[in-house]
Amino acid sequence: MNVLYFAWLRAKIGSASEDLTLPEAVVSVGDLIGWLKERSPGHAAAFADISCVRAAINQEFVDLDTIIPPGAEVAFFPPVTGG
Amino acid sequence: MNVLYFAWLRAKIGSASEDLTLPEAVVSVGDLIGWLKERSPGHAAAFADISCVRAAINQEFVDLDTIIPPGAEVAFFPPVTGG
Amino acid sequence: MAVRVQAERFDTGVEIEALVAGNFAIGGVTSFTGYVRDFSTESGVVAITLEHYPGMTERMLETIEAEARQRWDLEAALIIHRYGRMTVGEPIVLIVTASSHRQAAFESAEFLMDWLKTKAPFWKCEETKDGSEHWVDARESDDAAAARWGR
Amino acid sequence: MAVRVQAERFDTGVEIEALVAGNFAIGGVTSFTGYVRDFSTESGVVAITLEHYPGMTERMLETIEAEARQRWDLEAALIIHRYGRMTVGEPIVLIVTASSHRQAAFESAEFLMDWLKTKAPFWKCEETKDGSEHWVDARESDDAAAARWGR
Repeated sequence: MNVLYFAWLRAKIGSASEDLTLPEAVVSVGDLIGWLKERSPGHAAAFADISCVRAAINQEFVDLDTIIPPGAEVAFFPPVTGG
Repeated sequence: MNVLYFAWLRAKIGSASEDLTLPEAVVSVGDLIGWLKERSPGHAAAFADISCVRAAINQEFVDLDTIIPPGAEVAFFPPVTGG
Repeated sequence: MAVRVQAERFDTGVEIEALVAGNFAIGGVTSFTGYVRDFSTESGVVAITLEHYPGMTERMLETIEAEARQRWDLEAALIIHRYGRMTVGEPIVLIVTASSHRQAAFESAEFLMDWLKTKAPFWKCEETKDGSEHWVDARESDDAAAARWGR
Repeated sequence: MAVRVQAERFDTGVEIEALVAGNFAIGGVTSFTGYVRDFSTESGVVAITLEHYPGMTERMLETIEAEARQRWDLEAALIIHRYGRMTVGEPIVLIVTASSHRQAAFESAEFLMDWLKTKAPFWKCEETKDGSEHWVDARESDDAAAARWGR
């Protein structure tokens, strides 16, 4: 599954995307965040304040409870700041 | 004194401006209209419906009661229709 | 002050470029260009002629431009209004307003257009396919738009 | 549909011209161009970099452009939004809306800009004179502007 990071989440994690195989226990976006936080100190820093993190699945905004469908593109980013 | 006509007032009167010497009894814009109406059938037609006529003195909108100052430029035109 | 009353066509892009050039305080520019649209199927109108009151027009446009600058924090403003005969597709009027903030640019442009449509001393004569001409009456919807600004 | 997300600069005048050309139903065209303004005296910012979500940005812009066309009777509409690094004076974003009536052109342009400022997936990073960079936080005043449209 492809996970994308934008703006300061990308900067903190040090990567714009990761191709990941999720464990079965990871079902929702919130689960995914909990699992990603364990991957590195950078991930932990990026997701430290969840109120500043927004998510999209297959390019649609979603909230933390949303179930991740198989083969989804999941993206994490800060609140948008416009042009 | 210079009197200017615009749009259909000009068309009805057949002239864009007239250099006129007013009789002493003509004091206000309303007086002037009454006097102009006597000048020709075109003038009479132009001023037939006074509710469709607007006036300016020295390029400022005025109403019928306004006293005409000496040497003024008086203009008559329909309500403006913009660009 | 940037107010022009002219018979010649203008180019919106060139005018915006010239107004903005070198002013780095500008964050947003709003333009409005009004065109002669094709009324011919509805009414047979193929051209319009705008008559104006030379001198009074420029004075009034300068006054309203100054008022817009007073109401909004503008970096630059431009009003161009044409007179004379214009055919379908030709530009008639241009408003450009520039500000550090977009809201000021939008609102002032709309304010100036509403004013131009209702208060500027222009009279419109329409010319139909068969060559006849008639003077257009003032429109109430434009007065209502202008009334929003308390004028 | 006319939506472009690009790194390259654009020319407001050229874009307006291309959008309007040949459509004689257009009575009014509103444009809004947003520029990088010079914040350097206040904050030392000399350039910004806009990051976006390729694919999602285009989809969202197409959706909002379609919504504008539904809300207002538009003859044409264009959204161009740049990404990447831009310095003071460069254009960032362009909205052009064309309608037979000026009110529709103005309102839809303002609607689209308010939306772009608050909902489009762009993230702004500011670069100061000393070479340091920081990501900009979302602004509440822009949210308030967008809320006017009930979104």
